[in-house]
Amino acid sequence: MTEPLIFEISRPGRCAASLPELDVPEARLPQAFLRNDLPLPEVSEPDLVRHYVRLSHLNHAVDTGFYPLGSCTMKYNPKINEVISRLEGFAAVHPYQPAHMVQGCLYVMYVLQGLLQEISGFAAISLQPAAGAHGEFTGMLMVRAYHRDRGDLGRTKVLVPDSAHGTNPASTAMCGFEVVEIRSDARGNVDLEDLKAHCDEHVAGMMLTNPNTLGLFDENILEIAKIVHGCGGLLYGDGANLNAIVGVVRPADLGFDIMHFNLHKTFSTPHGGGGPGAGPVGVTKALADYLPGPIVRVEIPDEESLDEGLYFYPFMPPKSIGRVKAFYGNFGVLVRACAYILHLGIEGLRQVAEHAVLNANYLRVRLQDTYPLPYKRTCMHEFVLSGKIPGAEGVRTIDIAKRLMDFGFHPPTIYFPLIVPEALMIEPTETESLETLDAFADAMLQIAEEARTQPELLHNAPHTTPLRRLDDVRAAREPKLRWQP
Amino acid sequence: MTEPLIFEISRPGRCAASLPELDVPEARLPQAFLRNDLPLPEVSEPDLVRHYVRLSHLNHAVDTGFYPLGSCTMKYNPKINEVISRLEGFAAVHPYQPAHMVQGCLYVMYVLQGLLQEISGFAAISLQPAAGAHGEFTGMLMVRAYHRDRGDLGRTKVLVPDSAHGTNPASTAMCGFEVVEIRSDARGNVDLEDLKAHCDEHVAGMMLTNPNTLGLFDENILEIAKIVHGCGGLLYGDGANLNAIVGVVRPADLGFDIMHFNLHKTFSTPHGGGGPGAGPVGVTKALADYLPGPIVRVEIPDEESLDEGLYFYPFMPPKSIGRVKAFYGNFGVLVRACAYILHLGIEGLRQVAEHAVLNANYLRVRLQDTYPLPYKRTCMHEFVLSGKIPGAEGVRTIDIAKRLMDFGFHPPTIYFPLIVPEALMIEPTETESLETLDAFADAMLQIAEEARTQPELLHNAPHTTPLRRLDDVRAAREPKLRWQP
Amino acid sequence: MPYIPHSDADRAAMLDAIGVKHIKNLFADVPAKVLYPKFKFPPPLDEQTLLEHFRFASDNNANVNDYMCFLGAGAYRHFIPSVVDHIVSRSEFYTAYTPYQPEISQGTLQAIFEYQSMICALTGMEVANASHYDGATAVAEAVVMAYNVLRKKRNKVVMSPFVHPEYRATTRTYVQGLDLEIVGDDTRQDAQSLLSLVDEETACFVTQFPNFLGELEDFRGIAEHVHDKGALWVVVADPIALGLFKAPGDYGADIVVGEGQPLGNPLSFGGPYLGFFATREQYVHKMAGRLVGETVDAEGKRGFVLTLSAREQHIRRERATSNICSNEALNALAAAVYLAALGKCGLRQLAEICYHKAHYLAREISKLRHYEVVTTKPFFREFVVRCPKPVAEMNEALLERDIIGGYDLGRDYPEMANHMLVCVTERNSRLEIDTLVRALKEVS
Amino acid sequence: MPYIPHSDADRAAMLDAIGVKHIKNLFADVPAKVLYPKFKFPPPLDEQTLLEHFRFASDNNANVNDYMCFLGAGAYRHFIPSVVDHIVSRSEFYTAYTPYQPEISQGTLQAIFEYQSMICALTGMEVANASHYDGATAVAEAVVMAYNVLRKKRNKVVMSPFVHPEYRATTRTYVQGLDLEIVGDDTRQDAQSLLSLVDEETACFVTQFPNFLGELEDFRGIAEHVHDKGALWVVVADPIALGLFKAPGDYGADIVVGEGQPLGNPLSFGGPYLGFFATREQYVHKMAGRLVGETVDAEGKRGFVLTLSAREQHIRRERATSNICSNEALNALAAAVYLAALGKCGLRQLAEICYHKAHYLAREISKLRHYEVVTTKPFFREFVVRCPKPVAEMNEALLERDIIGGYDLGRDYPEMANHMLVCVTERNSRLEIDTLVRALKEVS
Ligand SMILES: Cc1ncc(COP(=O)(O)O)c(C=O)c1O
Ligand SMILES: Cc1ncc(COP(=O)(O)O)c(C=O)c1O
Repeated sequence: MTEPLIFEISRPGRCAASLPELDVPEARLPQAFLRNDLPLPEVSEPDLVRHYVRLSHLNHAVDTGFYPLGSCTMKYNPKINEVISRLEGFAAVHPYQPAHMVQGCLYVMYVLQGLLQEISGFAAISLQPAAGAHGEFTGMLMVRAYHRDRGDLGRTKVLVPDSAHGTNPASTAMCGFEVVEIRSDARGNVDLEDLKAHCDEHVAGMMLTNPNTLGLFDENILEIAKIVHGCGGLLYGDGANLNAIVGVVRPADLGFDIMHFNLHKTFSTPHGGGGPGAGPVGVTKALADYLPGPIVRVEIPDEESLDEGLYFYPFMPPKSIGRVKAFYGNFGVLVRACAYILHLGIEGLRQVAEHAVLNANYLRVRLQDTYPLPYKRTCMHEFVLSGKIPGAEGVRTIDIAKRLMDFGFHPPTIYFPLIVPEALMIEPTETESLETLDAFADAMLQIAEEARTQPELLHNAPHTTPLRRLDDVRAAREPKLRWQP
Repeated sequence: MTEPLIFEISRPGRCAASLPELDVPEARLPQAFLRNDLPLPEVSEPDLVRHYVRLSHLNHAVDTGFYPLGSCTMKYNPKINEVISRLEGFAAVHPYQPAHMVQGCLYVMYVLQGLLQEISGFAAISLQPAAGAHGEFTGMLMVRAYHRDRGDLGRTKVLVPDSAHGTNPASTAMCGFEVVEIRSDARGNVDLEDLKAHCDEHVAGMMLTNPNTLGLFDENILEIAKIVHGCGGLLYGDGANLNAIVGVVRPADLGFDIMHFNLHKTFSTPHGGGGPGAGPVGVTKALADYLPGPIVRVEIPDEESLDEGLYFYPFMPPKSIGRVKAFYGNFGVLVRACAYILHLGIEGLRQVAEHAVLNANYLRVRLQDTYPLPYKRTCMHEFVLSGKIPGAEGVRTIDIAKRLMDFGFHPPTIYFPLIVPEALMIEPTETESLETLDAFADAMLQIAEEARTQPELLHNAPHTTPLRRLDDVRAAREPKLRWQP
Repeated sequence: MPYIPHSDADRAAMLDAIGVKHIKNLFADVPAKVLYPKFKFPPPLDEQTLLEHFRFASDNNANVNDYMCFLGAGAYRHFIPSVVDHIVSRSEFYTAYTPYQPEISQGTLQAIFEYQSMICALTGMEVANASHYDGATAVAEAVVMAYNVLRKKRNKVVMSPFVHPEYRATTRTYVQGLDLEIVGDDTRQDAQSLLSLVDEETACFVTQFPNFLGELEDFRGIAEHVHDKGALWVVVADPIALGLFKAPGDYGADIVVGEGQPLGNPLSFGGPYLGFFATREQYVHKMAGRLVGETVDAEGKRGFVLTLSAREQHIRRERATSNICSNEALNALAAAVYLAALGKCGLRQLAEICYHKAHYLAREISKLRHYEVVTTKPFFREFVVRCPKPVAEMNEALLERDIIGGYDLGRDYPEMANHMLVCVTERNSRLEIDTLVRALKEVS
Repeated sequence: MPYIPHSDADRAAMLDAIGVKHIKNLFADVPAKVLYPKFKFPPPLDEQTLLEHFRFASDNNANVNDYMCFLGAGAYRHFIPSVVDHIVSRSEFYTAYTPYQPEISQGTLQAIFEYQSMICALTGMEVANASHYDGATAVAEAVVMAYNVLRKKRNKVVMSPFVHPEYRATTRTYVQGLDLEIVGDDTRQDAQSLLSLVDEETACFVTQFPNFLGELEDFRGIAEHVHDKGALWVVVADPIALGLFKAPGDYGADIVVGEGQPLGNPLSFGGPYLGFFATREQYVHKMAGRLVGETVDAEGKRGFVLTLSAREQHIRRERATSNICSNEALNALAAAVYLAALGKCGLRQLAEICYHKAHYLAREISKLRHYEVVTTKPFFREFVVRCPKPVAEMNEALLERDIIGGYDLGRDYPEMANHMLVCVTERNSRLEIDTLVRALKEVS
């Protein structure tokens, strides 16, 4: 099952679009600027549609099967949110229309800011960042601005645990900070001694994910905050794992000064094969003035003009780090997340976290006797196993992952976090049923058995997918990055 | 690749819908009427969506591959028509709203009536019938009403060629007529001698498909009309094959008195896995008063009130046979067809017919030396081969059909028309490219070769489909027509 | 033409292969004098202009979502969960044909099998087809089926006057060519009193639940009497009501039909809708329409096929049980997704919400001067109100207040001038209901 | 909760297996004093009420389809062929993650590979990634890349003042932590005269095509000069314009970036859009973002994988070329479908239509008293008009005539008070254009 490239089904003269007639006189074209050649494909509409429909069939997706990809929160994406975001009154609005013409959009942003504040306990929110990493970058620039604003120019280091997601050090570096790695301890928490050893007047702050990428809630979180704050640093929270604690605990109450939300994880906006997402940033009061704008504010009419209603308007915080992208943010993503939150309410969100954690622990218990579990604790919304199955030494995590495809499952995240050898990071999410979890666990157990008895079945996996195992090395060694005739 | 039944994934207490809170006081329920048990499935929204998405993957469809199903006109269904029919101003309109509130719907119907009149040459159109067969039934009731109205009560017979589609005799019989079968001649036309022999004062009319189900244009059409009219009968046209001649010739000019259109064929409204369709009926002036209503008429304002614009209103013809269904007709289908016609224009429609005929003849020429072609003539939009491949006596048409699936093609219509033994009825439609036709022809030629050399490959086909060949006999012998726990 | 892929070179190569010079030569069999006539036709519209054109037309309709709507009478405004359109918009479903080739049509086939099962569950019957054009034609075909079951020997049909007027009209159209007489138009009758018309000449007795006036008629004893006379009992049922009330099968009905629109299909100005049709196993060979049955494939795996097609036109031709071919499959799919989405608890809950809201409105109206709620029997989501003025006049006044009023019963029942059939669903908030009551007060 | 499938029995069985009594026990690691705080939150909304709520909010926006709209300035109202949403609404695409597991992600991977190829074709470059958050961040990352390519040794960026003001602002934000200075804000400069600022300290020279004022600046000789100085040349390009005009690659650009929104993505109040990014093969290892490459599977069949990921954060961490992880894949898919739908001829035709319409309007406006078309260079679909009043005032007056006027250049360029940037696309019919001209006359 493979599909030719769109260029390969191209034939001269075909076109899938029907354009309007020109209804004005022609103007002279500036000859010197004209291009001669535009090697785009030429296909008819029927062939175009078939091409993409067939391609779609080659994808695994949440809507086709279980997708326990750790750290990604591949939960079900409600269809009503797709309907809402496509309402013409949202989809056909230009970002430069004056505020009085876009009160509906500004209302949605204002409401979402408020909901995220309440969920997180932060004092202010900017909805601008377009993804989690973008939020991190935004947050770390604020850390930078905060210290500089206070004349505190010597803070050049940012502490990042060894379990951190790659975006954390990368975002930190993009802000000109030096990344200092902090060890994890035997329980998977931040090693407090190592932390203390690195905390000094050069520390701008620390980036921390809690629950962390091992799926563990750092038991010393309040202590960590105290230590970081104690040396004058700020505590940044990577909110990628908020699905574990939404409605259960407020990140600001844990001592975080800044945090980004991944709306495409916790609040179920679809991942789209890699985006778009949205990574709003929340901050404490002390940092609110540094947020990137525009932020939406409301004017509440005074007694006399009450019938005019509320008036929403965009606002740039006084010491803002500036804008981090054009326009307002990924509005189409924001509106979906806002709908999701209003649909569920806080009680529903609490159930989300509770069932995400319930599902993960259930799977953990079903698998931990077969696959090594490096940190033997109650997990949060995900947990990390090792693929080093006792008695199956020749088998690697990649083989287990590929074999899972034959059972119709998307593999877990693999080889991350880096501190677990041969890591298998499993996040079932709350939208999966007990039957699905059991089927997955059964498959994992069967695969462990196969690993011991018929390892070649795993080495050669997958067997039933549209393509067999792909050659990554060749792709990197002889890069072919575009079609050429 | 099979999917459990929705009942099998049901678990007590699950529900995919979130209903509004009751915001009024409860009333007393009439106990005697209440049911105790409602054995519907109980599933969550994520599981519901996955179930149907997975089921969808088990279908062949126009959007996944070539579908040369003769007599069905499986052409590409433009996506813009789906958008248009879903506009809230069409989808959320109640049929009993007063005419002044639904001028947009009535406008669309009025325009479509006019377009179909112009395309067909008929004087009047009713858009009520919901499918082709429904149109036939409607038309034959009009034949009945017409004769009765003239006091001509002895006309009890309707002539139907032996090549006719099954709905023709069935519709005729439902109107209380006796069906008289007319032979086809050696060129695939109506046998004029046989026709003349049956034409007398008992003949209410004749049902004729032209091009007929052999894909041949009856060369004697004008003569046939003369003969039928000569004995006082009416000539009914089954418009299922209009795709061959739309924009090229007007059926009314051929002598038809009545004809139905299959909007879901010629005018590309999607087949939906078996419906909905729409089967509007066109008639000559003499029959217009018998049409089922409501029909849309327009009031053109007089000079003084010109600024009020046109006013569209529903109308019941004076001698109408009555309504053939509730409300106006399959409006959602009508609006798609209207959009299709306005999109293409008459020039585009002519190209539709010409390319449908071009494609069919090209395939005919590529296949006629390998598969017996019983009627060796230029065909119209489709043609009929026989599956009796010389030198492959053990192979039947069903085997060829099943084997085609392994090549990714939907088989042609098989075993119809009845007058061709082991018929293979191939209708490529105009939306298919030369490459696709060639790939199909290549597959057919390869299959013919396999039929001679490895017939078991055909007998056991298909091999690559979600399921292997299904046991029809068992289904009919031990009918299991619903799920039971 | 975005839908025709042929380049000039393609065309030339193909004509060459065929051995003709011009495409026009392929039409040589068509009498020359009628070939290529002149058409009067508007110029073609590009996609953008086309959309704008229809957007403009659709904006010329008042859509019910912009109003408070209390209109039902056979087409109901229920909320359609977003999953329904998500599924029926999948082109593997909507661009497929009737599943004649089961190996590559299991999606449609299994979905229909599930639909049949759910309709059986809802109606309390043993077999259900998929599908009829709408509720009206389903009733008509039920009558024809009863006539056929009784070997065309019984020529009388007793049909309640409170079967939907358009269903009654459609049935009368359908039987024009048959030797059948329809009686029972006297509106002073209810189901019980009409029963006396059922005799040994009667093919079937047809009643509606809830009837066109929204009432739940008392069905006790009907089956016994009808069967005593050797006739069949046809019940026209509302599928949402069946979420709450006893199934017609429980009362002994022989055929249960109805309009499936309320199950996840948009109002769409009256169509496409779907007629559902269920009966007892013993009559399955007399049934019209498509049936999907379970079977196995060559490897013993469960699968589904169209079955018992010896009833149908493509096999039986003039002796078929019906001429139906294309039906309303996609609407049936929508109904199945809807029923699966609401499920056992959801459908019941929905029906109760409609019931309570309708009764709340009835209570409030009954407190108004100049209005009378004339419905005295139990009712579901519709009831009848006598108004102080003609209903058309009432409705124009309500419209000024953004309210789409109820159905004018005087259209069909002359003795019911000034009687409005009011419908309440889950879409009507209490605020809307209270607004209607206030408006009625003002209008009176 | 329709999205959580657990029944009470499921929960009990699972807790039992885990060995805890209550779900709350699973949160024992969380400090008790912050667990389960009280939230102030609105009550949950059912699906129907939710939709009504947002429908109401969206109706509180004036959507451009209800107006004659002449606003562009970086977000363009082009018609989106219906196939685009048909494809991106397929949940196999939109509910998938980044295609880390290629064997079950060929749909996304091949679509991205095709997207990369089309962006290369459009820009005249050799490699393209998929994708950046938007045009602004693509520019910023291009600047950072140039800085990195030149080993962080060059600290000056010369950026045209007529690069989109928000792109310039975003770039300034992005380089806050880097040792980079951005120069070139003098609006009296054009691309050619700015060139003189490019020297041996310069990392890159950034120009826009067409520039923010809609003009086609003369690019001849730029590459030579920039490369002479050892710097890179970054061009910010409009993808629709590239359907008609020479590709930046033809002029010798090193990096071509831009906003991909005009390619099949709705205005959506400014996002999600996508930044496209293309460069020369020699710089591929310095590029940010996802790259899909061709390879083969174990049986030798062609397939596609994410490749060269040693550039990315998940491998390289603090030494990565960028921190980008989630990007705008679905928007890139929309862009690919759009480009494939229009194709070679369609995109050119579209660009010409925009060009001719914009010039028609410019000609008509230039005939008006009180207005001056100040654009003198060749332009594409936007041009600058000096108005007799402040643009905000003009626009309020136009709005009364159902016209959304152009962009107020005074917002960004103080010396351009009363200057309006007017945009014309294929969505503006001649009737609309003539209406605008008449309105301008009335308003002056
Ligand atoms: C723990 C963690 N942090 C940060 C990110 C980056 O988020 P995004 O992909 O939205 O940029 C991810 C994404 O997978 C993550 O898992
Ligand atoms: C020749 C012919 N006549 C009539 C019909 C019946 O049309 P419908 O299925 O719309 O009822 C068909 C359908 O296949 C047909 O092919």
